[in-house]
Amino acid sequence: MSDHKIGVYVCHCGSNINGVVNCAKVTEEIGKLGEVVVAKDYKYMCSDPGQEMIKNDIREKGLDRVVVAACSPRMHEPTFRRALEGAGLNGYLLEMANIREHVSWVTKDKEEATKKALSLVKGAVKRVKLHEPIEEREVPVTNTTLVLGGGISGIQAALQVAEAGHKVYLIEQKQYIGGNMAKFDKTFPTLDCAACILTPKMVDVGQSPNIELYTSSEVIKVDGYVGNFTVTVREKPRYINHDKCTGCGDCASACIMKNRIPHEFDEGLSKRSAAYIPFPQAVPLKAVIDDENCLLLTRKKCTLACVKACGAKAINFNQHETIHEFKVGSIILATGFDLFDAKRSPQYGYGKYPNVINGLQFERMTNASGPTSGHITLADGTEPKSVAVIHCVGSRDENYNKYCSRVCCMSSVKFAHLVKDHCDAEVYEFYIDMRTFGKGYEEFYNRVQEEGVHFIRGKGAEVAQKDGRLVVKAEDTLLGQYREIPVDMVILNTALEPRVDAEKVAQTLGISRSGDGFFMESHIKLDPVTTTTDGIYLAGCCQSPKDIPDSVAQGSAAAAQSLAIIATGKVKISPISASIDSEQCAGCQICIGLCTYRAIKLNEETLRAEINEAVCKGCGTCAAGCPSGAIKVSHFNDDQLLAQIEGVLA
Amino acid sequence: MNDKFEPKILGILCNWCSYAGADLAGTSRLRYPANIRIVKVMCSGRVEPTLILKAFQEGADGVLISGCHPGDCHYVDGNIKTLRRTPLVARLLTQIGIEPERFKQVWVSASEGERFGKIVEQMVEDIKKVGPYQKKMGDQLDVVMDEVAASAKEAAAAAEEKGGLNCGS
Amino acid sequence: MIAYQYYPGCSLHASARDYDESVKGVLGCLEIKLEEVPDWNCCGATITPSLNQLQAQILPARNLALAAENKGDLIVPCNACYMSLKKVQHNMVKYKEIREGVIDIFSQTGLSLTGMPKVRHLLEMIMEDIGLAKVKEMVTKTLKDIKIVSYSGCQLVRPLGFDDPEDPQALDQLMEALGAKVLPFSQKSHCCGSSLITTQPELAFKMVDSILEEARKVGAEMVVVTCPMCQLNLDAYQGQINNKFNRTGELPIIYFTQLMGLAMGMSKSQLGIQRGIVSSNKALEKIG
Amino acid sequence: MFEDFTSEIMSYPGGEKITACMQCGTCTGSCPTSHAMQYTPRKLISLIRANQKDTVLKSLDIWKCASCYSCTTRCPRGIKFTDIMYILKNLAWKEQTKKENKDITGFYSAFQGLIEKRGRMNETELIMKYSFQTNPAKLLEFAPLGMKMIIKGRAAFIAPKVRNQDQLQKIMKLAQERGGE
Repeated sequence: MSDHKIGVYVCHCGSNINGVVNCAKVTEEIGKLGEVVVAKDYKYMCSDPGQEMIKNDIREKGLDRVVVAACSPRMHEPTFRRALEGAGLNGYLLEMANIREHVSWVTKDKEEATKKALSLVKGAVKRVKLHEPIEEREVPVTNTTLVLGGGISGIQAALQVAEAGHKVYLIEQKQYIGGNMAKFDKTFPTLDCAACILTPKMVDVGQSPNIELYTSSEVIKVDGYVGNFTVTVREKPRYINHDKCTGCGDCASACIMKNRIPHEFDEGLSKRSAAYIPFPQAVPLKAVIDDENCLLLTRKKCTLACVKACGAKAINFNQHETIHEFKVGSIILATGFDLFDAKRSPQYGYGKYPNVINGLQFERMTNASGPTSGHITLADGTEPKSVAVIHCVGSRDENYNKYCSRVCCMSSVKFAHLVKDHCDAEVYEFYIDMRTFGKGYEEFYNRVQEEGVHFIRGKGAEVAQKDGRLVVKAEDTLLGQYREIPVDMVILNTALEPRVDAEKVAQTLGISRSGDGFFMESHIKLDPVTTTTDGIYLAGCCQSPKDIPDSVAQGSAAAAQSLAIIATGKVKISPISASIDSEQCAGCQICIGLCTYRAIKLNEETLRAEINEAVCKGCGTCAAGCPSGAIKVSHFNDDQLLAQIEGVLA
Repeated sequence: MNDKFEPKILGILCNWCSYAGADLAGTSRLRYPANIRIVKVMCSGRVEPTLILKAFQEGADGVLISGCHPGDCHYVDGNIKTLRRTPLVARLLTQIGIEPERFKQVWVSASEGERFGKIVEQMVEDIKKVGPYQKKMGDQLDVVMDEVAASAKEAAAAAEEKGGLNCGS
Repeated sequence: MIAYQYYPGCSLHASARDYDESVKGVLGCLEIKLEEVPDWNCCGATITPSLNQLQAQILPARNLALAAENKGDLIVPCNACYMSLKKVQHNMVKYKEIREGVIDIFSQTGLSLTGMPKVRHLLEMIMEDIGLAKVKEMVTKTLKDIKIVSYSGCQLVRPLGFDDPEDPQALDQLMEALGAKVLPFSQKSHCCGSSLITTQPELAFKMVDSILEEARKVGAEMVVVTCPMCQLNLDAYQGQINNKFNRTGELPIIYFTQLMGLAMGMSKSQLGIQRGIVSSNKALEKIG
Repeated sequence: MFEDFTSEIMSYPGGEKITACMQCGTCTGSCPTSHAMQYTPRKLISLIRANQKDTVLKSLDIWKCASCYSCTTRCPRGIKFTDIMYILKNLAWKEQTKKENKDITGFYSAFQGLIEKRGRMNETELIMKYSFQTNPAKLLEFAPLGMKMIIKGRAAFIAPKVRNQDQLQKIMKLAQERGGE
């Protein structure tokens, strides 16, 4: 075996590594190993001078293998691969030892950390000797994008990709787009009417020649990889012929179930028919028949008043669900949030006392096109004389969600303003901390304070009913006293939670979720838009609770990612794949059963298994199961792993 | 047991969930014992008995295998194949005299940095109780290793087969 | 015949004798055998934990040690005893120093904590093991919509209880199964004041009053309880409390087992119903 | 790192999470007796963290806890405040600051005395003992109720006790010696 020329580079990462690991000592020890011709430590290996140092050594000293001991390869492996390639060496002749995330940041004892770092580097040196050059595969990109979720983030992303001239498939689970924002009345801090700023965007989506909109639809399967996804979508029947429906609403007025079904769009504050138009500004402005309540669809018995009323003859009870398949280059996830169900905290009386409502119900109530035509009213139809707003219901609470939902302080302040504006009742805000961090937010808080709202620093602990009125029990912590404040209406400002089907969606798309249940980004600070799966991006509240400005910004950012892929026209995909040595293969076919991607087939002539490398994803499960050791996984073959194990345990 | 004994543990972690989980423990600056040495594979399904036996042969006192939670596997169900293989490997290790404390197979997601640290901590504690792994079979282990690995693979393959294809008989 | 071990607690041998009578009567009807833990001692209630944490573990733990390993779950009718016993088990698992402390002290007197039985409240056992279907089957004399509020109290549901700590459901469901009309009641798991009734009556009286006052307001004819301490505070002190707050209307405070017994056809005297300080006679007229 | 008293509380089972308090007042708002407290539960946590041990242990407020666990159940930061109240009472007992609130703590002495002696509680005897120890006039207050209980057959006159008193007394004594470390 010919001798290699290995260069080992130990990064201090400022004091991040060097503060715990004795980098100089690691370098010195490693330098003593055979075949290591250069061993250097440096303050920031990922900096330009750091990379230049590696490149120069490759050129001048003829290095043929490189080990970088630094941060996680998930962070800078591509950086150093590029450095190697810049000096004419194949990028896969690099091995990284993770001495930051796996050593210096998790170990207190300096000596132990140095020892551990040294063994990881030894493992890398042993492994890198057996590395082989691999060519990365480049594949062309499909220049279409799929956006999943039609709330404000999804709309923003879809419009931006479409405006750049590329095709977008916008998939929405509900019968209309607009998401939660469509239900809002005013938006903080400027008090723009939500519909006034959202409706034009919704109309643009409906009219854009580049956007194909699928409502009542969900993604059921995703195949492929960045640049070349195949997405399967199921579209539920609306029982309405879209081409014929004029959105006149005659079917809704005729329906026998009229005013009998709680209307989701009004958060249950109004009643609708089984055939209905979701709301007056809905896009698409088409009727829908709700198959859970339609008498014909549930009991097969109805006078079919809707069919008779429909002048356009648009109703079609023979519709079935449709399966669509789309080829797309990237996927933008913008599935939004669910509101915390306040019934999970029975102490607040939600669902028990009719005048205890949640924030979204209040939004509908104040909305001019809402169930009360914009009047704030109690269950008996009168105006409240005093209203309490309780912050942090289901947020910042170990019993439910540990995180801060971020938007509730501001929306609570907005609620207070709207109450003052609509009916001049007394308003009591029960808060733990006021978090008004955005542009113009503190100023808005200040303005509402001046409107005479009572801010009580103390979390509302309980809502009781006493002598026909509601009573909020809390400690006024600035006063240091227990207080019971009687009010007529209580608004519970509930947490923003991951959507109920977030787990399923994550599994379908093969992405991760963070501990709080929201979809996980690649890097919380520097890469908040991409997921760990290339070509799948995040926008809006599906990543974490956000206000409208942030949701819009992230929607644009995700669109930019999609457009970047389209602009380059091709993507590099992982070259890691398995191959079979037909000499050693016994034809037992065990590997065939192990491969989820059906990449392995039996060659009927030779009776040996063969792997289709284009389909293979490189997981290596087949190699682990092959009894004759005939399968080799590039970059993760037995020899390489065994050498690394030997090294790290030495 | 011996207070000074610091077990050496090899961790074989899948790239997508567990390695990222171990990274998260780092970025969150959580402290856990330095006894573990991590080797990355793309999927926990890649881990074959040879790698585990090699670790014991090279003086490891314990081996930890970690993949994505069932249902969350980046490769759909590679971890399910790991799960099917684990009892066999565990039995094999017991047969050659390696205590059950020394081999652990767990699931750690990319968001479970804290859990990863706790698992390592617990494993170190458990192994400290059983003491250092002396090559009980002495050099014999080295000799039989290849043989054992081959038979383990066969046994594992036989198990896969139950759910998979027939040998073509 | 299913067998359980039984820890009555001190009250059931004195101020809550009626509870004990009704428990035994009802379980007898249901063909359930109770075997009293031999030589049991007081659980320490909320008093011992206030004075000495280790003693607070020792008292319940001795009962667990005396209970047999394999004679069935340990059934406790009193909320406070239930919580004390359950909490010590919880602590023994969670805190090494407590576990070792108790084991060490016990080893000096020949006590051992090998097989600790599962601690369950009587209501929990009836709901889970017997079930509402069986209860309904046993009803021979329905409660005919007698209006009640169910009052679970604190320590049945908090902090280690088996039902929702804010809005418990079990007692409501059981009472409905007997044919009672269960009224909405927000004080279900509010506190009766427990021993504060002796040491700081001004505090406890207010607590009891707010429970009784809401019960009266919603139109209850009786308050159903699961705990001897709650019963004592709501029943025995009711006269004094009503005087103090100028309330009219007496509310009988009845154990859930007493109503079960009545519905199952047992007589009032068998169930100790005459022992209530506030008489139940009027409220029970409907069912004769 | 933390003030002495905070560290001391944290060292007892149930006191571990006291530093997580964000002073939201949910405990006070949920407490049925906080309306009568000078130092509400939230304030007690503040006082502990400000190392004001003497103020806390002498306070009558720690004896107002009814052990209803509402604060513990609702605390958004997982603080077991009922357990902390028990810890504070234990310390007050040990450090004799209980004397400040003799009228109340006398009940605890009486109860504990009976248990240590006989292993079981007798309410009649407890009330008598408490009254004699604190203020015999109390007996008059309890008398009418006592009579009713006797009539209804709800008072036990023969003091109940465990059979193996030696064992019980021994373990209680051992526990006290260690608990008082």
